[in-house]
Amino acid sequence: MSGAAETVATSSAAATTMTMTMTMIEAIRDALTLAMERDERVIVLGEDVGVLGGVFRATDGLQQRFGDKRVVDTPLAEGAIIGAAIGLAVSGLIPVPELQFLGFGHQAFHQIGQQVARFRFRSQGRHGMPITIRSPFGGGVRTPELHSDAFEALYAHCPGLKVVMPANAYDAKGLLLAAIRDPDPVLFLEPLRGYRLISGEVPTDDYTVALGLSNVVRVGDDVTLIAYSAAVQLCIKAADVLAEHHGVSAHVLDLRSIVPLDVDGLVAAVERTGRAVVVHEAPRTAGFGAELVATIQREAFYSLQAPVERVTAPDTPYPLGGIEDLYVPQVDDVVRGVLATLER
Amino acid sequence: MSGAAETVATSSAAATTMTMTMTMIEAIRDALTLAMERDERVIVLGEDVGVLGGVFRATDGLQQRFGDKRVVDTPLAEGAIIGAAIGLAVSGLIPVPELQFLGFGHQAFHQIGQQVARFRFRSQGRHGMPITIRSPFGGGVRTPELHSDAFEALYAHCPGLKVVMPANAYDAKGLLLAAIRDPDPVLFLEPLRGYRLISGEVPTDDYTVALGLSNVVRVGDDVTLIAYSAAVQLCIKAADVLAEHHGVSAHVLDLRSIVPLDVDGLVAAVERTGRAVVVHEAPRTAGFGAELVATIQREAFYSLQAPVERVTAPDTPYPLGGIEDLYVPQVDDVVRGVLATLER
Amino acid sequence: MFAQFMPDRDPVTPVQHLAPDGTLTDGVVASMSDEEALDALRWMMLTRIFDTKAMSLQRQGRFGTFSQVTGQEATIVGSASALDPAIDWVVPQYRELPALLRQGLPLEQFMLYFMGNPAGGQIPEGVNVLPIQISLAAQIPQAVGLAWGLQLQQTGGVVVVYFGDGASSEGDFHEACNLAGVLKAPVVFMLSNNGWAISTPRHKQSRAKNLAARAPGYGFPGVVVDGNDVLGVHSVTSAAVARARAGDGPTLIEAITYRMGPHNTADDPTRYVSEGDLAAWRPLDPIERVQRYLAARGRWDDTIRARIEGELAREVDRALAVARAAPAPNAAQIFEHVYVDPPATLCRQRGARLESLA
Amino acid sequence: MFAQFMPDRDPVTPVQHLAPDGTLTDGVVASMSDEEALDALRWMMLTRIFDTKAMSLQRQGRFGTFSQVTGQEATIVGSASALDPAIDWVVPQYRELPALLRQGLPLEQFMLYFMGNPAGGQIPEGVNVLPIQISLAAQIPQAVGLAWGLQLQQTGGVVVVYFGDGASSEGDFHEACNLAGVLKAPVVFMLSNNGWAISTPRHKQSRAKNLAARAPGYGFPGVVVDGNDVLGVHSVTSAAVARARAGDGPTLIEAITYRMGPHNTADDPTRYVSEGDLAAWRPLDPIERVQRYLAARGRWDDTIRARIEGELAREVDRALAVARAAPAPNAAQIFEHVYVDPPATLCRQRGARLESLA
Ligand SMILES: Cc1ncc(C[n+]2csc(CCOP(=O)(O)OP(=O)(O)O)c2C)c(N)n1
Ligand SMILES: Cc1ncc(C[n+]2csc(CCOP(=O)(O)OP(=O)(O)O)c2C)c(N)n1
Ligand SMILES: [Mg+2]
Ligand SMILES: [Mg+2]
Repeated sequence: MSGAAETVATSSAAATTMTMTMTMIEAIRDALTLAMERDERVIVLGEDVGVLGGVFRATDGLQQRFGDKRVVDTPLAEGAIIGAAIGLAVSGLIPVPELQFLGFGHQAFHQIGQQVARFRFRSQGRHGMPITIRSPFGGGVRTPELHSDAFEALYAHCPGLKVVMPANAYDAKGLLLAAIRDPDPVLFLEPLRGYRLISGEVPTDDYTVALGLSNVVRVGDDVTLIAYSAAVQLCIKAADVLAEHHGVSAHVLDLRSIVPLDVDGLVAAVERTGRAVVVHEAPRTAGFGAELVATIQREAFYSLQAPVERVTAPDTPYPLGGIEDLYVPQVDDVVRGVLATLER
Repeated sequence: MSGAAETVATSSAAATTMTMTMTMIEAIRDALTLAMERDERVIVLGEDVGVLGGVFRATDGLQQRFGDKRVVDTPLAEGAIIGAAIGLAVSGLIPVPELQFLGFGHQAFHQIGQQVARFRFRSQGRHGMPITIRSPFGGGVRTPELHSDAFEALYAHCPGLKVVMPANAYDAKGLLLAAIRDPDPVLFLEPLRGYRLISGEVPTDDYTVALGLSNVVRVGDDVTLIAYSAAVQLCIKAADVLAEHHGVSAHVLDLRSIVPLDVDGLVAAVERTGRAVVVHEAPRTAGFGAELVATIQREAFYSLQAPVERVTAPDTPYPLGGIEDLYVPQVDDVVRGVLATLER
Repeated sequence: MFAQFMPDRDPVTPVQHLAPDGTLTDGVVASMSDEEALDALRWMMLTRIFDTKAMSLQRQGRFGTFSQVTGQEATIVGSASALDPAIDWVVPQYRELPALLRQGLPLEQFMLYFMGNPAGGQIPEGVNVLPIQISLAAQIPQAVGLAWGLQLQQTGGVVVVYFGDGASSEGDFHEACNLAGVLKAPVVFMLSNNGWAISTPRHKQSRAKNLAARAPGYGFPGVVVDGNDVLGVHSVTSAAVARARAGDGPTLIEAITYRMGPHNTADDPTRYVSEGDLAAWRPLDPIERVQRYLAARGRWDDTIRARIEGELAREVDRALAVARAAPAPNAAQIFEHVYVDPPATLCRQRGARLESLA
Repeated sequence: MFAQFMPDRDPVTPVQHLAPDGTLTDGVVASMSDEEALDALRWMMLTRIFDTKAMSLQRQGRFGTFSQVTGQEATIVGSASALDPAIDWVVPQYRELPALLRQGLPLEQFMLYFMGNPAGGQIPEGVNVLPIQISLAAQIPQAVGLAWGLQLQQTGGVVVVYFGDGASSEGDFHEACNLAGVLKAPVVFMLSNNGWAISTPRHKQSRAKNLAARAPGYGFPGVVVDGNDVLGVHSVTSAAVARARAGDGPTLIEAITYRMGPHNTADDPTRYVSEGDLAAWRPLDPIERVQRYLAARGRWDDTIRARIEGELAREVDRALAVARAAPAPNAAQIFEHVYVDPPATLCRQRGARLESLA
């Protein structure tokens, strides 16, 4: 990944030497292990995170290692998991609750958007919320209904929260460590389709990737593709197709987090080409792509040579697996979006 | 209101004669009364909607008139109110549940966004959801914490739902009657600050205002102001100030509903002036303004002479009453936004 | 002790009509005729055959992630068979196949759904069921609303809503039970306590010795029944349905049963279920229990078994063939049944999408 | 009957130590010394004086919407006074002023908050309370998490969480109680059953005769106490706190009391509360009851009353003066305490906002 050098530059461990090939899930597990090892206050809680090690094995082995007081299987109640995390934080601990799937975060929405996100504000600084809520999200692997939704925009609209969305294994580890150590509450969204499919070289040491810095993962001149999480891979593949079959040179930006949003990086990436396509899995209307377009059109208005295009799912519920590939944007859709933008 | 003529043209009752001056709350009560009178299947449920007639008196007198089987005080549980409405709809009734404040819709978010909105889709047409969820929202009247939030964008991002947001008494009645009679689920958001402050001439007869048609409430040439709900009044006042003190002629568009969104009306309104300012009470990031800007920049790109400006609350939680006027956009803020746009 | 309301120290003894060896409990009159018991047995066996078939298809990649009923058939069939499908409703979680079939849902619909075809979600008119619910416990307040609606319209109908021990920890369970109590809604809360919520054992789910102990907190009765005893389940459900139909309100039934397979096809239970626990439950198999009972009454033998197994296997094959013959799903289905009256923006998205795929 | 768990036909008799006429129940040893009872009385009277004052200020537009404690003082003070503010925590709903004060929250903070000044939300370091909670029942799982954290860190602390009969219908109540039961968290669930949730009477809130009957469904005890009896409330809360501190887990206490005023300053209770109900509760006033008790013990008379009322009125005036002297809130406060490390976009918004107002 061409942005690796830049990535390391923004990270806390300048001279990391040992690396290992890790899948995203391994990188996440590694980050959790390090975070728990380095800070006794870190505690993991959620449905099936203990004995089973999580339905995706993100927390596999943690309970054996850190005990069942620090890695806790809770009853099946998302509101209570997040509500309890708030209280744990007040008591001085650093909770890392897991929502088994983001689709079930709705049951805890009142505790996340109104409580976690506002607690510091409501107590005027007394009760900080160093909580990191981890959750897999997104489609592509034919999960049952409600398991595949991409709801990041809903949380991005909750002031007080940060929303971090890594696209690769290196960032998954470094951003998760940064999130857990961040004094503010973070919703850390993991692309479930990438858990095992996406892998890369990851330092075995402890390092963080700063929240709020985007990453240029491909340098190009004709059009800028903007994405986060699994959609970044889609854009990279689309860039390959564009280069190979259409003679188009695409610049690809991985936002890494949508709150904080790296406006400067975004604007620079768009200004470089004058054309932009934003890609996400979520439905179009009021998706986070709208915020990106609105920001771009304001901050890079005079360099835009064509309207910014959005490549997204349509405004319909996530369908059953048999047609999800017709619903969630594919490489072809990104290519088509780019070509349309170049024609305007 | 200059759009009144156009409004009537889009409504179902062409030859309405009798009118009365009504506040928004009176218009809403009138619509509920008519809907219940005309269709026995309509049933109202919620916290304190019966004996008390609602904390804002929106349902005052309905229980006396239609009995406690059709106007029902429920236990205090928003998830159950909406969940039960789904079942009532399946049984063949037309539920009109009330959320006492939109801030407490979060407790029912899973039932609204994932269940009400998707039920028809999930049952592939078998179980329609002719539910209209009414709820007051928004600030300006120093309500306690969490009572004043404007969460429309969250619901606009839930495919399957319609989100209707009247700005005046006439529309409140006509849109509510249309919503209740619409076979799809509607979230009907009422600006609580307008309940008694906004009033106008309202036909006493039954009429509907079609969902999805915006309304030009002020014709102008220099800049287009786009808003919905209480912010429309703000824009009208700003237009007055702009005309009087700055020699600026502002065109004001009331969207009336954000889902369906009247893209044609929006584009026409923006193309007329080439400059646009979007106004809402909700925080900026991922607010519905972003969707409006994204739509405008795509559909009216070549007629835009300046970036579209957003006048919104900042990305912070709704504060206590003592500083809410510094938080929620005021007339001055809209005027400033317009002047900045004209300078670019 | 200082408290008027004390928790139980031990679980209560579940209602049981049929002992594991297939004998009737002393003094109990069978709640089903032999014909009815045979009918129930058929639904149970059909489900078991389907489970095995679907699991093997899933392993070949020809069927999606799904949850078997294996071991819990008596809970589902015993309760569902207390209903009149013409006026009563079943509101499922996701592990209640035979209840849906008995209400009239074609097996091929269920298959199509789990093959990932949206058309599988279609519920034929007149089949009184709600869609399978993936969002745990969300169906419970919906069932209460449905029962309330039936009550208001005086249809005489009753709703049975299913959910697991795990789902009973969700807030929706509480809100729904409480509302149903207030309304005296004609609903039966059927809690399938199968010992697990994925990997979370029942004792980590709640400290209550019995989950049915929650009913008095909503002002209605709670019953604990042996969930592997189809006659016992049928009996308590019939009583609860009668109560509901008579206008006396809801009942919470906790059926004690055991999940004999993985949580679903994506799960590996060897990580957390002990072979010992499975061994203890194997002799309690709900299907064999009815077979023993019917055998003792001269209504079951190897010939009958062979005939019925053959019939049921053919039924599963037939449904599978129908499901396979269904047209492949297509992009247009993404846009169907979302709205009756779709927003113009969505119509445009539909046009663009179909065009781009053409 | 077919069910092992049957609902109560009638409410249980609440624990009562002090009869309305101020006499101790036979055989009961007072749970507070006279000094402690006097101290409790002071908190109760302070609240009553504050309520009257704040209501009149609100009517003049000088105070925001708020909810009086009037009539419920014994429930709040009796329970809070079972705590050690140095290690124990109070998690309030919004109607528990004296509990917050006893924990150490300055009265002027509370006033500032209800005057709409964000600075009023500030909780001084060392004062063990969470912010007032407007989102009903949301505080209950938070309290459980807090108790869990105290337990994990072996602080010996206990959490008392307050909520109303209305809030007890929310899913959060259920999820929190169930989690607390599983964890044996050191938490006391204090349900102030004041007969109303705004206009919704208790009997429409739930069909359960007692809400404390829910506790066994979570595996812990439930107690019903006369909420207008400060000694009784103190006694059961002390027992529950001791249980929690000893590691024996949670208790649900239902205090039966009555809201003697409007729901809040925006409410008109004459639309739904009958004068007869109020008349029945007036002789049960919790403050007069302690005064009668202490008078009989020679610790209360008109001279003492006059002195204490004077002191308390001065305290309220003092706090009011401090609150009024606080700097007027300003736009910068919109951006403070949102993040420790705010996003750059927010910093820009702050800059633009402050500039535009300059
Ligand atoms: C609201 C919600 N949270 C989490 C999940 C993920 N999940 C699916 S099944 C399951 C366990 C359910 O256990 P139970 O209710 O006992 O039913 P069983 O599978 O045992 O029949 C979990 C946690 C979900 N589907 N919905
Ligand atoms: C989640 C939620 N739903 C609704 C409301 C609106 N509301 C405020 S107070 C109240 C009644 C609360 O009753 P109860 O819990 O009994 O407390 P009480 O006011 O009687 O002390 C309602 C419905 C709210 N604040 N939060
Ligand atoms: Mg289970
Ligand atoms: Mg109350």
